[in-house]
Amino acid sequence: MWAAICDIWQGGKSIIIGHTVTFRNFWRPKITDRYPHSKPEENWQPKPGYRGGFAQLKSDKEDRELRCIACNLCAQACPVGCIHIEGEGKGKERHPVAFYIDMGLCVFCHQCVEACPVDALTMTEEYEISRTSRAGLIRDLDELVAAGEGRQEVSRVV
Amino acid sequence: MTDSTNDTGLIAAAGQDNSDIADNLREQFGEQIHNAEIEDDTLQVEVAAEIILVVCRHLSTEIERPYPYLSDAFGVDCGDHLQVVYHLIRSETADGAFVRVNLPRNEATLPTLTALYNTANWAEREIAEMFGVTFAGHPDPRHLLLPEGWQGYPLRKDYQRPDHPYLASEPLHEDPSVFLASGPQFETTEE
Amino acid sequence: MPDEPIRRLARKHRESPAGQLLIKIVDKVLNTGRACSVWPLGFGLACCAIEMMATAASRYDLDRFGMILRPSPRQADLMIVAGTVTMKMAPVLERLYHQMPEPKYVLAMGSCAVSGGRFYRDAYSVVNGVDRILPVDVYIPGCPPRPEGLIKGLLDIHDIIRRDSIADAPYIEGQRPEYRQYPRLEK
Amino acid sequence: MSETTQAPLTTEEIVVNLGPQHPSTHGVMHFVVTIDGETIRECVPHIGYLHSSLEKIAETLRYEQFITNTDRFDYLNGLGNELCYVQAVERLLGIEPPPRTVFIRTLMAELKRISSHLVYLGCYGNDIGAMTVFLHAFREREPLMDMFEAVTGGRLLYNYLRIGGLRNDLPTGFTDQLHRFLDYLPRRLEEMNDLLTSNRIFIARTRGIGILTARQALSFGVTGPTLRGCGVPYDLRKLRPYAAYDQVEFDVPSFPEGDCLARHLVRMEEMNQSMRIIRQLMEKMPEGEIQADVPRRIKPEAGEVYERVESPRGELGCYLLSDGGAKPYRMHWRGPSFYNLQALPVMVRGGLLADFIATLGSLDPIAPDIDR
Amino acid sequence: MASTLVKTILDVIHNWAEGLAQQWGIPHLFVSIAAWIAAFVFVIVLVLLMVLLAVYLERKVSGAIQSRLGPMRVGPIGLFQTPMDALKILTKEDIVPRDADKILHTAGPVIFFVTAVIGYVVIPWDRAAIAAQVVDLNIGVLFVIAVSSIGVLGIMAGGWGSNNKYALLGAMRAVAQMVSYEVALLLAIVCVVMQTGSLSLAGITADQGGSLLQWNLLRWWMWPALLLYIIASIGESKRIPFDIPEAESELVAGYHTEYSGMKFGFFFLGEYAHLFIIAVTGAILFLGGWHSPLPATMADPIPGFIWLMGKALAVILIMMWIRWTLPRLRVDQLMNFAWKGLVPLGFVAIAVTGLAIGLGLAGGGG
Repeated sequence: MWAAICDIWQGGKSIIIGHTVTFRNFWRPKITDRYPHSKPEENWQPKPGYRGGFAQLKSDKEDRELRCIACNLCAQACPVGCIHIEGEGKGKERHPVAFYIDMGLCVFCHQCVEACPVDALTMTEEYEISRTSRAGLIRDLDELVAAGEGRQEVSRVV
Repeated sequence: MTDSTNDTGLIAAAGQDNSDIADNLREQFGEQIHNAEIEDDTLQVEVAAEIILVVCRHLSTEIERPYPYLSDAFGVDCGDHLQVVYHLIRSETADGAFVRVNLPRNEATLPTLTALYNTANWAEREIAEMFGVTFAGHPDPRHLLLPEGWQGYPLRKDYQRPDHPYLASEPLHEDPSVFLASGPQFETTEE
Repeated sequence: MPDEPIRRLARKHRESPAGQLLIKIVDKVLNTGRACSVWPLGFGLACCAIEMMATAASRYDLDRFGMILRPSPRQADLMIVAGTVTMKMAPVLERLYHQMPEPKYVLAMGSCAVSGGRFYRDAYSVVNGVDRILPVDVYIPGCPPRPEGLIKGLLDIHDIIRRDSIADAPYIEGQRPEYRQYPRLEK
Repeated sequence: MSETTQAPLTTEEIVVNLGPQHPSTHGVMHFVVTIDGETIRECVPHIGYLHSSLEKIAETLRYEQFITNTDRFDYLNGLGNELCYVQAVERLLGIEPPPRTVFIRTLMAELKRISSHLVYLGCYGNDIGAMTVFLHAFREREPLMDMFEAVTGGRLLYNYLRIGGLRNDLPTGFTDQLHRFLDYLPRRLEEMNDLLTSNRIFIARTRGIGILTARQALSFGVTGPTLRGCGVPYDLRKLRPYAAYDQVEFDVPSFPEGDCLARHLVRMEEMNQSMRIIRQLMEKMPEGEIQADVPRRIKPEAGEVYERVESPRGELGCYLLSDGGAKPYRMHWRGPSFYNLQALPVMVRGGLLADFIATLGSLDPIAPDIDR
Repeated sequence: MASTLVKTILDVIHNWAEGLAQQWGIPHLFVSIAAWIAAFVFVIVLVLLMVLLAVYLERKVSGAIQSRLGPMRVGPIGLFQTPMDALKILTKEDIVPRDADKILHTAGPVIFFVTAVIGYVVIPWDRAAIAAQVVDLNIGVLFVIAVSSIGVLGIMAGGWGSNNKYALLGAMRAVAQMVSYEVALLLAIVCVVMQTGSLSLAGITADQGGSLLQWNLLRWWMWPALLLYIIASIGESKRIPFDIPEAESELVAGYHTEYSGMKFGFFFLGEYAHLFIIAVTGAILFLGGWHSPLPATMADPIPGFIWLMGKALAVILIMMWIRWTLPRLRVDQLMNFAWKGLVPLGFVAIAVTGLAIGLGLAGGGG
């Protein structure tokens, strides 16, 4: 009998303690990031080094040419084979004529960026990469170059 | 409550060594033990398929410091033959013993260890469907991971993936000349 | 469909100016209602399921958009295929899709659902893209996508819904135009 | 409704399929449960709905390329899986990683353990019916996610460890962030205990439910918190220390009851122990290089290695067989959930349908870890 | 004032209809029936609005407890979220599974929703003098409980008719649970009836008039009954910790697993209508009905039905607080708790009330 009363007392106490916890939380400030709404606040900007979309960087010299030398190392490093390169020219003249990254296949592992010998390919903090068609996920050279405008550095954690 | 048991286990492990187990095994089973040695306090035994049940029972119950539990079992396709590896452990010290059996590719049959270890049930079903090893006397010899009616043994080296519409690598782009994801650039990597 | 009489009427009068105005108004009301309360069927399969749960949790809060994850396909409007679809899972996925009431939408979340991703080339048991089984409306690449990326994809779904019109009748006469018919998995 | 009812009517057992798509199956598993009223007579698990042939894929990728895939086995323990795989490759190659690398790896693995247990806590709350716990656990997990993102550039899957090193060093400001988190988490865990663990209803739902004896657990190959909940202090971090675990002090919590509550308490206590380990690691963290000398082409000599680490779910094993090439000849992964789940039919037999969910949740299975 | 406004509108309609009837020679009976129907429709609309508000509040309160925002996008702070949900649900495809029992499958949600709403006809929204009650039954409180307990037939019909095992299990659980918790609920009501001496809801309200101290809430001998009522009403409305009929992690969505579109909407709205009527009844039984808590000497600018709804919302808020705090009980624990915990507590409550009446503290039947 006494045990039963103790049990009821303990049970009731634990339930009331639980209610105080939820009551406290009721008045705490909300932690929700209001993603598409408070966009200027940049609350949800990923940290530097975030592995998002891709970009091709241009040389920081006067001529502003692409750094990429179409050496295919990134395509070889890729564990899923989502990079396709067609290059032209020999030696120092070599440059890509076609460069496709299939974002739908990519696993965002950063191995291609690390493989690049001339720091031409980088990942960006872009994360709004959804499309309504499968073909729309394939990035070509123009899009990659456009994404790289104004960037000099390869993505890396600082 | 926890540290004391731990300590006793560790002291016991330090105080004894396993070198006699290999010798005993060789003595007891003779020719049918192909190989028995100790590498970094881990016992490595290679036995004939016929005596696998006897050896495992011996190792898990009859020796002085037994390996009573089966931790893991998996298959390996060694090219000309298949190998099934059993990983036995002691729960006090987490010492392991590997027991290996070599099997011919075409008629791979092993007695099941489910009578000895509960662990063997799923592990053997997985090996059976992945390598085509038949476990004689297994209580539940259905497919485990693959759908019913699957053809072929996927983890064998000569396995060809089926020609199925869900798997076909069709060109991803509208214009197939632009992008072929299953390109050959990958195979040429090492050369 | 409960709105079938309205649809028939709308298709009949889609030429007249008064009819057009009416269709516009009805579309606006209906599409707002539908877009504002998209209830997803959380089809969490692998890693992406955790990010989907994180998106539904406090920091990103799908409920802001009126989305509640429903456990039963009968009450869902949107199927979020979050993760790897295997050959063994494919018939289940197809069945669940057919259990959902019209109008319904499919969102492929993560590389595995978009294209097979990690398992595109060498895997023998993974469906290379859920669009081989279902008509996918929005693809979200990423492995897994950030919760913000998922929310962006969901907002794309809202846009698709808002472009629907009752005069188009896209889901009455057979399937949607972009539906690609793939052979069913043989038993 | 209860099993003691002796009805003169003829009753019929019904077969209920839980899964593959079911709100509580922790990924995709399928259980064919035969119930009599609400009492479970038999439970047959069907797995393989996430069998993604990763072991086959490993044979087609170079050693360094496969690191990113190890995350996908048990996605809640990405860094722990990488640690296991990378240690296996390093043992094949005979490489010793620099001490700072070892410390950072251990630190990240322990952070991942906390994160994994938080997901467990949330999902278990959801299984038991306490939705708020689910959201609170995910709320506490978000600062962790931010830290992982700052260090590795990804929220859930990382590809952070490299053979003989790391992708990058810890970023600036990480230490402050970590200390803030370590100050804040114990209070919130205390709150979570108030809300869930000490709740009378929760205890009624979990005490004496899904009992597994130590002998049964061992014979089924059960490891991790599930085994420690049966009173066996089996923890590879203590028994066979790897990485930097031999340089820190910690306890291995274990409870002898073997029921759902014991497993829950083990996980709650493990989070505290992980925080203790992390504090010590931060104190002793050496300076220096993070990358050992590694040949450019990773081609281990022919040989094999079986590496074991303690994941949040149990003993994780990675078997690598090399034939001297740049790709593994054979890779086998011992997923702890695979063997833990095998014990489920024994644990749930004779219980109620609701107990099934509670028991399954307390095993904390992860589907890709089972199916690989 | 809103209540007088309501009365004026109803009166105007009534007079106009009567005039018309006299002109056309329609019997007076039809006019009265028409007036009842008009009043009923008015109440239904009001109730539906309150139900939508309750759904919205549920999402906001759960959001606040879980450190998130809840609906934000539709209307100011998401106020129009639930009407949008209703709109969408009503235009969704209505699927009847092939092997389902078509009649029962349709009957289930209809019975459930109608019984949830019918109970509202006996609720005294405001003082009887201004006719804000559709009918004043002298067994009103019994009527409310009796009618809302018919709702379980709808659940059973739906669960059985769906031809789905989850739905069947959920329906079986729901029946067992509702039957058990109704007993406890009635025992709590018996205490109030003993105190008041009237089964009419208007009578129970009248008994608590005068001042705040007359409320049953502040009569200590009613406290066991109050505790019993709170617990049993949560059980009756199938909410956490007693939500086993639709336990998400066990039975997917319980008895409405196979329902889509409008029928699911009926179940969904019916559930909240049930919740709301139990809250309103609770407010009448223990919180003084439409009476204002302000002293009688003060002028009261707020009409009675607002007070009643406010009190009902307060009860609902407490039930939400409980819902988002506790885990779920198991089915056998739930039944044990009902029969071994609540029913004895009910007898204690009756004994305490009887003792108080015997001592002359309570009204003892006026």
